[in-house]
Amino acid sequence: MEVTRRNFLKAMGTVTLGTVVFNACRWPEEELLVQSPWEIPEDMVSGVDTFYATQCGQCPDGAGVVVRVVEGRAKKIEGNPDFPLNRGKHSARCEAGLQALYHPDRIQTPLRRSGERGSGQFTPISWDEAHQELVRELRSRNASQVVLVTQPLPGHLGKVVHDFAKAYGGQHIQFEPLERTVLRRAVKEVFGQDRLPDFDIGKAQYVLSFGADFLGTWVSPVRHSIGYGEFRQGEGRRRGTLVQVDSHFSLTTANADEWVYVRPGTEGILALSIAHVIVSEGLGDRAAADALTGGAGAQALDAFRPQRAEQLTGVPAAKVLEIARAFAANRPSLALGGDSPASHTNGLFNLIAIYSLNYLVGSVGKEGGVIFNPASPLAVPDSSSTATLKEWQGLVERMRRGEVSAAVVRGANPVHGLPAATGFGEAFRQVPYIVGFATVMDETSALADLVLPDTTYLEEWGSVVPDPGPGHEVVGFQQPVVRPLYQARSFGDELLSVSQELGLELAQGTMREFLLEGAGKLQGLPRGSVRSATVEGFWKGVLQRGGWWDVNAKANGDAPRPPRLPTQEKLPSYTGSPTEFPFSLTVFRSLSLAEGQNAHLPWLQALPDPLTTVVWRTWVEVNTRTAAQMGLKLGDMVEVVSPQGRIMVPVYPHPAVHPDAVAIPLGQGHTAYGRYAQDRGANVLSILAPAVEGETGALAWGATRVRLVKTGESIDLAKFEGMVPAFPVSEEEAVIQITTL
Amino acid sequence: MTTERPRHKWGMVVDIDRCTGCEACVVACESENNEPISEEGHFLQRRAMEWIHVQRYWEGEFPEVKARFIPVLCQHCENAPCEPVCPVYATYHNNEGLNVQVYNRCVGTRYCANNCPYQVRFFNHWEPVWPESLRNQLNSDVTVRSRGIMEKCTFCVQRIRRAERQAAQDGRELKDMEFQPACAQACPTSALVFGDLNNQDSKVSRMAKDQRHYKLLEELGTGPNVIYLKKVDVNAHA
Amino acid sequence: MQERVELSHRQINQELLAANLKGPRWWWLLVPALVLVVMGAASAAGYMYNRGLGVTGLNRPIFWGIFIVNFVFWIGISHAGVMLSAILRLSHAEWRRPATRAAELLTVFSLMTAAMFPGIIHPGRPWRIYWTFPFDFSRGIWPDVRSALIWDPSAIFTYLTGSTLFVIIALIPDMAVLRDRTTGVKHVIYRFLSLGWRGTPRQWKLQIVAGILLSALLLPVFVSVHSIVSWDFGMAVSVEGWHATIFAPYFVIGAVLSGVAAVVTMMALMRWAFHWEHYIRPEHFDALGRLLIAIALGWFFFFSLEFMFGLYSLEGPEVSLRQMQMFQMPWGALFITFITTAFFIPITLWQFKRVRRNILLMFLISILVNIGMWLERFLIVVPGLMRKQPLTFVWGGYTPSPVEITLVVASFIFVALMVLLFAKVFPLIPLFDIKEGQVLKDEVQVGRVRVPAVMREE
Amino acid sequence: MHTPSGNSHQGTVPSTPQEVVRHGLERMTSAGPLFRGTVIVLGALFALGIVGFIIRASQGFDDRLPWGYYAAVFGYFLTTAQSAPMVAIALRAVKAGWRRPVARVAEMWTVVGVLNLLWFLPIMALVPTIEGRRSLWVTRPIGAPHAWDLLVVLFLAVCGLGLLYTSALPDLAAVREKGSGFRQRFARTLSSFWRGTRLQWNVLYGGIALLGTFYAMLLVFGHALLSTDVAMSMVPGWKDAIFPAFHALSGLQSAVAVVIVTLFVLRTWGGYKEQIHVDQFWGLSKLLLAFSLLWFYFWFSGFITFWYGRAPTEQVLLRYLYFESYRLPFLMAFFLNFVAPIFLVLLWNPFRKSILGPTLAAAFILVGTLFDRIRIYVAAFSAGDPFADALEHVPAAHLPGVPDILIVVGGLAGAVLMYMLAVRLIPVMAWWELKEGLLLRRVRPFLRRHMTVVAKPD
Ligand SMILES: Nc1nc2c(c(=O)[nH]1)N[C@H]1C(S)=C(S)[C@@H](COP(=O)(O)OP(=O)(O)OC[C@H]3O[C@@H](n4cnc5c(=O)[nH]c(N)nc54)[C@H](O)[C@@H]3O)O[C@H]1N2
Ligand SMILES: Nc1nc2c(c(=O)[nH]1)N[C@H]1C(S)=C(S)[C@@H](COP(=O)(O)OP(=O)(O)OC[C@H]3O[C@@H](n4cnc5c(=O)[nH]c(N)nc54)[C@H](O)[C@@H]3O)O[C@H]1N2
Ligand code: SF4
Ligand code: SF4
Ligand code: SF4
Ligand code: SF4
Ligand code: SF4
Repeated sequence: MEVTRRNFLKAMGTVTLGTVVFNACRWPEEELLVQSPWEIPEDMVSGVDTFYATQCGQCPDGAGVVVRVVEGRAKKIEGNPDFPLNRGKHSARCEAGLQALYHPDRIQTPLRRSGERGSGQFTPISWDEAHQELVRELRSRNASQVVLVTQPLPGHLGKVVHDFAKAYGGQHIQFEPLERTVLRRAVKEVFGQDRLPDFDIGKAQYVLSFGADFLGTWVSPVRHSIGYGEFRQGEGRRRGTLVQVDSHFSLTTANADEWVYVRPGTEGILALSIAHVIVSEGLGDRAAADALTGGAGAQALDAFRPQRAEQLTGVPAAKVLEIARAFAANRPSLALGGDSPASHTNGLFNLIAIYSLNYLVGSVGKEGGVIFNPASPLAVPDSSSTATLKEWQGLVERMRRGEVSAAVVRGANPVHGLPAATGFGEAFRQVPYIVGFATVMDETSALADLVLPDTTYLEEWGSVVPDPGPGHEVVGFQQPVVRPLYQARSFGDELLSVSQELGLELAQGTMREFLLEGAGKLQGLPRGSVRSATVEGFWKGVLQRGGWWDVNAKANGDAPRPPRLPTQEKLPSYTGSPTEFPFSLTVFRSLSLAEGQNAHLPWLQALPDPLTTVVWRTWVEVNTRTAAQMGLKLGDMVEVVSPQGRIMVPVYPHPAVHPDAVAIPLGQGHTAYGRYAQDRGANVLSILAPAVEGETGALAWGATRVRLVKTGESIDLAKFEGMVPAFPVSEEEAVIQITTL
Repeated sequence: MTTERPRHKWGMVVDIDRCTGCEACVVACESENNEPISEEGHFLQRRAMEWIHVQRYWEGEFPEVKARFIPVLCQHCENAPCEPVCPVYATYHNNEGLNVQVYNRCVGTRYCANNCPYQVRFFNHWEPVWPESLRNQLNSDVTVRSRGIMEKCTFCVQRIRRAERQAAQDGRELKDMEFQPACAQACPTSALVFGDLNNQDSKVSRMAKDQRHYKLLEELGTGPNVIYLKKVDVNAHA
Repeated sequence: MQERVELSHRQINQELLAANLKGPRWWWLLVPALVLVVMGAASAAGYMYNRGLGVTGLNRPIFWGIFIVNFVFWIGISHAGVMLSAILRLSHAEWRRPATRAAELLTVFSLMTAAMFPGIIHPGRPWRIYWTFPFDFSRGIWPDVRSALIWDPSAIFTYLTGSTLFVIIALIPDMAVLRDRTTGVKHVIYRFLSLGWRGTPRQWKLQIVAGILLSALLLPVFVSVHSIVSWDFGMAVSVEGWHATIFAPYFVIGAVLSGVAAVVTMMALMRWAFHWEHYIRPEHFDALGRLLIAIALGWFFFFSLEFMFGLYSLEGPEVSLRQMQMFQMPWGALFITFITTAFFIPITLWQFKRVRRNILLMFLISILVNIGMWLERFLIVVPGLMRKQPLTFVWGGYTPSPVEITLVVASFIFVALMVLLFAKVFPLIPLFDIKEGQVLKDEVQVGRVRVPAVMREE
Repeated sequence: MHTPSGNSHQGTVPSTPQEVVRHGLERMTSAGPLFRGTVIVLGALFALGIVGFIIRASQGFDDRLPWGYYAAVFGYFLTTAQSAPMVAIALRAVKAGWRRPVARVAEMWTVVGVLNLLWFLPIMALVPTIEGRRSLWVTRPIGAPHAWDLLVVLFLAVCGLGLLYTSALPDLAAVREKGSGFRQRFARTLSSFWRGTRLQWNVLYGGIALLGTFYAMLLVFGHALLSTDVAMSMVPGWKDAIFPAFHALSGLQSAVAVVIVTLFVLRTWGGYKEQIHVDQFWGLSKLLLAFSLLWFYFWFSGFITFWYGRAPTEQVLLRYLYFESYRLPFLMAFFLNFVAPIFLVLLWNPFRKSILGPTLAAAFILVGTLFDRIRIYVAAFSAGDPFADALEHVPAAHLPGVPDILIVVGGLAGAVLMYMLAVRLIPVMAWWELKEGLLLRRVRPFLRRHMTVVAKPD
């Protein structure tokens, strides 16, 4: 008894100690080091840093950035204070470029498909082999059956690709999920300009924005935000007024002084009604009014009398009068539009009406108004127009008919980004030979037969002619800030090298040499921000400053002639009947993930949506009351059903969504694209109707109606906000203090 | 080897009338300061880290609904409630107005976080992990914290030191706006402005005197060195 | 009426030393079982050290959870010892005699347990906790004496040292008894522990004086310990639910309530486990019951003040905190459970003498009280943090994780285990105190009744 | 065992029940010149107080400020005279043997309740309505706080008299039997039904216990209510949950002090040398020590929380109440309520065990408490706009004018006068308790000594 008892205790002790020790044996090594408890690490000197100026490549807008590099590693991306477009500022997306560079799922070597298409099985091969294969395949194919699919490419790379396609004989097609085609057409029709204009928000006194989320995701948010800061509290000016006419509560809506809720797709009618008031009350520029109405005056706009507009748009006539008068009185005033009004089948009608308003208040080509951009001083693409949905549908047809024998894809992801209803995915799989240049395997490159490791923008040479520019000539220079990782090779270099082997008439040498040549042309002008007697000096100069610009080189030519305003309204049409599909579907870009291009970056996945604070997920915004009526709580999974399909998403009861609409952000629902993007959320594009804008053939992404089907399931929706919807507890203890000053 | 430093009093002005809620500041800070990647699970566990973050407050109901944004970061309180409760001086006030966090000293009691009225202290519940390749990006000027440690906005003290060293090397005084912390540097609307509140001519001092100025939870007497400028709402019934 | 049994010293020795000298069979079954549980908890702790506090349910802003709740709870229990021993000793409460050692032991073991929570379980880096001690000049850094977390260990260790001494001093005469009744190794051990006790008048006098002195010295410490623990919360200007001036006495009296209830629990268990019906009698429960009525009423007074003055401020966050505490699930349910089990049920039942003298009922009620008092701490610590300040954007919630629950549950097992181990080596009821009571008891004839009396120089 | 030696009871105490009554009656009836002189002086002072009141009243009730000292006297009565019966209630509850000569002395002070009821009436006009300011009454029941506070003051007075009457019944019956003159008529009117049957005695015991409990609860509640409604809530931003408890505790401290001083007076000039002994002072001085320590503890708990919190409103409050405006009364109170009694007297056993020592300490405390009430109530009445959210700046102190001094002195004189007159009508010793005590005490041989044995009937 004695012995057993003692042994028993001993055994117990050993086991207890054992479990603790065993459990703790994976103790991180650093913990056992003796750390200095009094020296503050920030007081110690570490590495020496170098700063390289280059271009932001995270989105098509083009901002100048400076990258901090320590011991060959890029550490931080910051706005280039010299660069005229963004003047040292940048966006969250821009910052995350580092993670694109160091993404753990970067494609490291050329890969050849070894399993079924789409199976994800690839075998690494050498660059030599890959290169030979590419040349061989291109040489052997009928050039007219080859398509080159890229994202919008400005500057020298755009030129290379463009020239390549031309010389080779293939089709080059640029892809952007929520296209700007309608905007470009409207600018062309209203202002007669090929390039997008710059909006001088900083100097405007009154900004009337129709749907454009210009502070969040529309066109050039960083530039707009810089202007917005001035607009609000710039020194030596009166605080501006921002009125947002919108059917969706975007980041910009949230910041507006007033939100005017408008029935989706009727923004143009409202704009014309405002024009009616201005013209009929004689508040605006008489000449412009005459030109716009063909001399008929308010008569021509009779269809848009405020009372009538009220019926069509849902905006009270009194409000129309109020806005019109304020818009006319508080000059310089500025009208701009995009997103929602452009997303309907009558998009062009809407935008033409909206932008025409600027003529009435004399804001065309003036400070505080719409400022035009000159053409690029270099013969490189300066406006990244993309293919319309119609054109894509044409391409799908050709693929279906077997008329496309090879596709080279770079940086574009139409398999994820085109509405599933176009059938692009299916058709694309039938293309006999696909080459994908990619940094991280996305849905499109995953279907490729040959995958080539592309460089990120931080590892390659290039240039950007920003579109829109800041109102004068700018060429941004892009240089590698670190050596290409793994075996990555720049698309431009590879294309040039292929073209040389194919014997095409194209620039010789590398991208760097091609760029140097461009620099030579600029040096020869000689004007602008960098001047040097030698090309070398000039080259050094532009690399140091991140580009070249000439603030005096503005858009020239006569003031554009106002268009004739429509006299009859054009209403949007929807896919899906209102009875069967009671909600109109608002699709909007995610502030951080955009249309999905940034979904692979963990910082951006983790960046809370500014209004819902949801992270890492897709959600559907349902009006709080509607949700309550339907018995839906935060995180309840619903099926969002459109005539084109269904997706499962959690509900976010949202106080600012219209009770008859639901809103879903873009960006997620990837089936590939690295560990951070894959298999999370849903892709709302997969239920979008392939509706097109009537005049331009562009995707009308606002033209779908849906219904919600409860599933009974519920998830914990990751968001940054706490456990109760944030509200001020009392007026005295408000966190955000308000003044009417 | 501690050198006598000029008596700065670092502070920041946050103009919430300028701030749009774009969150450029958030990622800038994460990038500059080696904050661990906040995975989905971290959010679900309510342990996500954003030294500076944008809070959104709703007001009213549809259609009279408003959403207002306010960036919140450590207020670098002159009279910081987080400081005296730390048993090991891991968080203390330095003579330049910074609430300094000495990671190596922290034993992880989390008392300071309880006592920070602004909820801007973040605890490393887990060991932060980065995939090997993403570690390349880590800022070599900033410690990588391990689990069990409290962390928070430092006013980018590494940038202050870097600028001070540069100025010392050049044999001159620090200039106003010579450098900005990462968040202010990024902020597109210039809603954030950083500088020396002791220097009467500095931009931040001038802005702090704006009649819209207020301090967060001023009634607690924490004496923040972050000064907010009120949101302007011409339609508000005041 | 006090019912007493005439007991010879021999009988007292026999009955009270049975556990030490023979040991009941169940001891050998129970102790290993408890050891297993504690071992399990140790693994859970090991797992937690390995992974970090992520394995708990703690989050921002609920940085403190049930570890701290449990810490406060055990500190509270520890108040039983000094409360009973010292106060009753100083006030000559006769019925204290069989309860004192149990109470003191509860103090020592619950203090040890309590100290483990902030010491080695709750911190993010427990392996650095020694930095809270002023141990090294060369480090150049001293602990910050402004922090209540420095006051805490100082007070707790003082209290632990004092109460351990208290136990030891009261043990000496009993050790001598054991020394005289054992042989071999045990004899050697007991001889060592009895510190040469011979029972001379001088030794007795010294022993008594030491007891009194320690009682008097420990009283302020006892008040200070829980006051300081309360200041861990009360000083926090940032947590509205915590920043209340009343916290110190409110915590102290709450501690006394839960501590005395725990003594009831323990005495009932002792009576049943060791068949000490002669020593632990209904009259003791009766007396404890009356004491508890007074304590509970006092506690309720402070509770009401605390609660009312939370609302008194009319501050938004404070009011919404109370609203949540009372009307929002699960807090509302916890709140009702807490206030009924900690106060309304016991205070009602204790009014009845039949209840007070029913050991099973008293046992059950005492457990109810401590369920309530545990919840009380929970409802102070957690909801306060959930609703901190007007920054509603950050308001959060908290659910304890399995690891936390395991460690908290194990703390109860651990205390039980320690008491059982102690019971194997030392008598759980002070022999000398019982014998003294036997000697001093008396009766007075008043008319036709005999009234029990105690001999006392007055 | 270790209590003071000296078998003081033997011989000196009237040793038979008859003796007790005879001696008591004699003391009741014989009023010397000292007594008469004192009554006249007090009467004159009281009349002056009424003059002071009239001066104040002629200025009206619109401005609260001039009434601060008047309110302070109200608070002082509540804290001293009306709290004094607690000593009787508590000592009876714990069946302390030495209480017997003390209980009536203590509960006799309830007669001042009537004066305080009258005193309170003008104050009702001074308390602002609660809408839009902090108040204990979160939602408004009818007439709060005016109605409720008045009710409490009324009930306290009535209940106090009830308690006094109940406990005095057997003694009044004795006066009825043995006394003469108006005294006898008075006693007969009040006690004609008392026959001393078993049932009557049982009802009496129950009644005393019940009324005592009720009085105690009412008193604590009243302290909380009145101190909040009439003091704390009138100072903007003052949110101090412990303050009502501190007020009540301060009442207990002063209660003991009042009783000690009264005992001293009765013993020295009232001819109760035989009944009142060092035992009573010794017992009460222990309580005084405890309460004085608690006084500091409660004060400190509130103070440190504000001090550490460093919120501006709390800082201004501290400056107002402690450091600037009312620094002098506060320092006086701090010194007289805590420092002086503890460090000059009570810590030293020889002092504590004497008659003079506790009396001195008690006198300190009585004066200190007056200063403390002034600090609290005058500060409350001079804090400006109670509807403000917080004290923005430190208001100036309000210094007493001649009418204020008259009111304070007159009020105190009036209270003492009432007591002195009551003593003429109702025995100031509880004869029946003294007699009972004689029955339960025995002296027994123990070892080589004699010890007192006190029986405690259940
Ligand atoms: N105290 C001390 N002094 C020494 C030595 C020693 O051991 N101790 N060693 C000596 C020896 S052997 C040597 S070789 C020298 C080395 O001395 P240096 O040549 O001064 O070398 P580093 O300081 O390593 O780095 C030079 C700079 O280059 C930057 N840099 C890094 N990558 C790039 C890049 O791609 N492009 C450009 N343009 N810049 C880049 C770095 O940021 C850094 O600022 O030091 C000598 N001096
Ligand atoms: N992490 C890091 N690595 C680096 C560099 C860096 O900056 N950072 N710099 C790189 C560069 S630029 C260089 S040049 C190399 C230098 O690399 P190493 O050549 O390894 O230089 P040291 O570290 O100085 O080591 C020289 C050794 O020679 C010994 N030694 C000194 N004097 C004498 C002598 O008179 N006779 C003999 N026989 N031995 C002697 C020293 O004790 C030492 O052990 O390091 C390279 N590696
Ligand atoms: S908006 Fe686009 S180009 Fe501009 S800074 Fe952000 S990511 Fe870069
Ligand atoms: S904001 Fe919080 S963390 Fe920063 S100094 Fe103040 S109390 Fe400390
Ligand atoms: S968590 Fe760290 S910094 Fe905070 S109080 Fe504890 S030891 Fe100090
Ligand atoms: S000052 Fe620096 S550390 Fe603080 S929030 Fe801004 S970027 Fe982050
Ligand atoms: S970057 Fe500037 S504008 Fe954007 S959220 Fe931060 S503070 Fe606001």
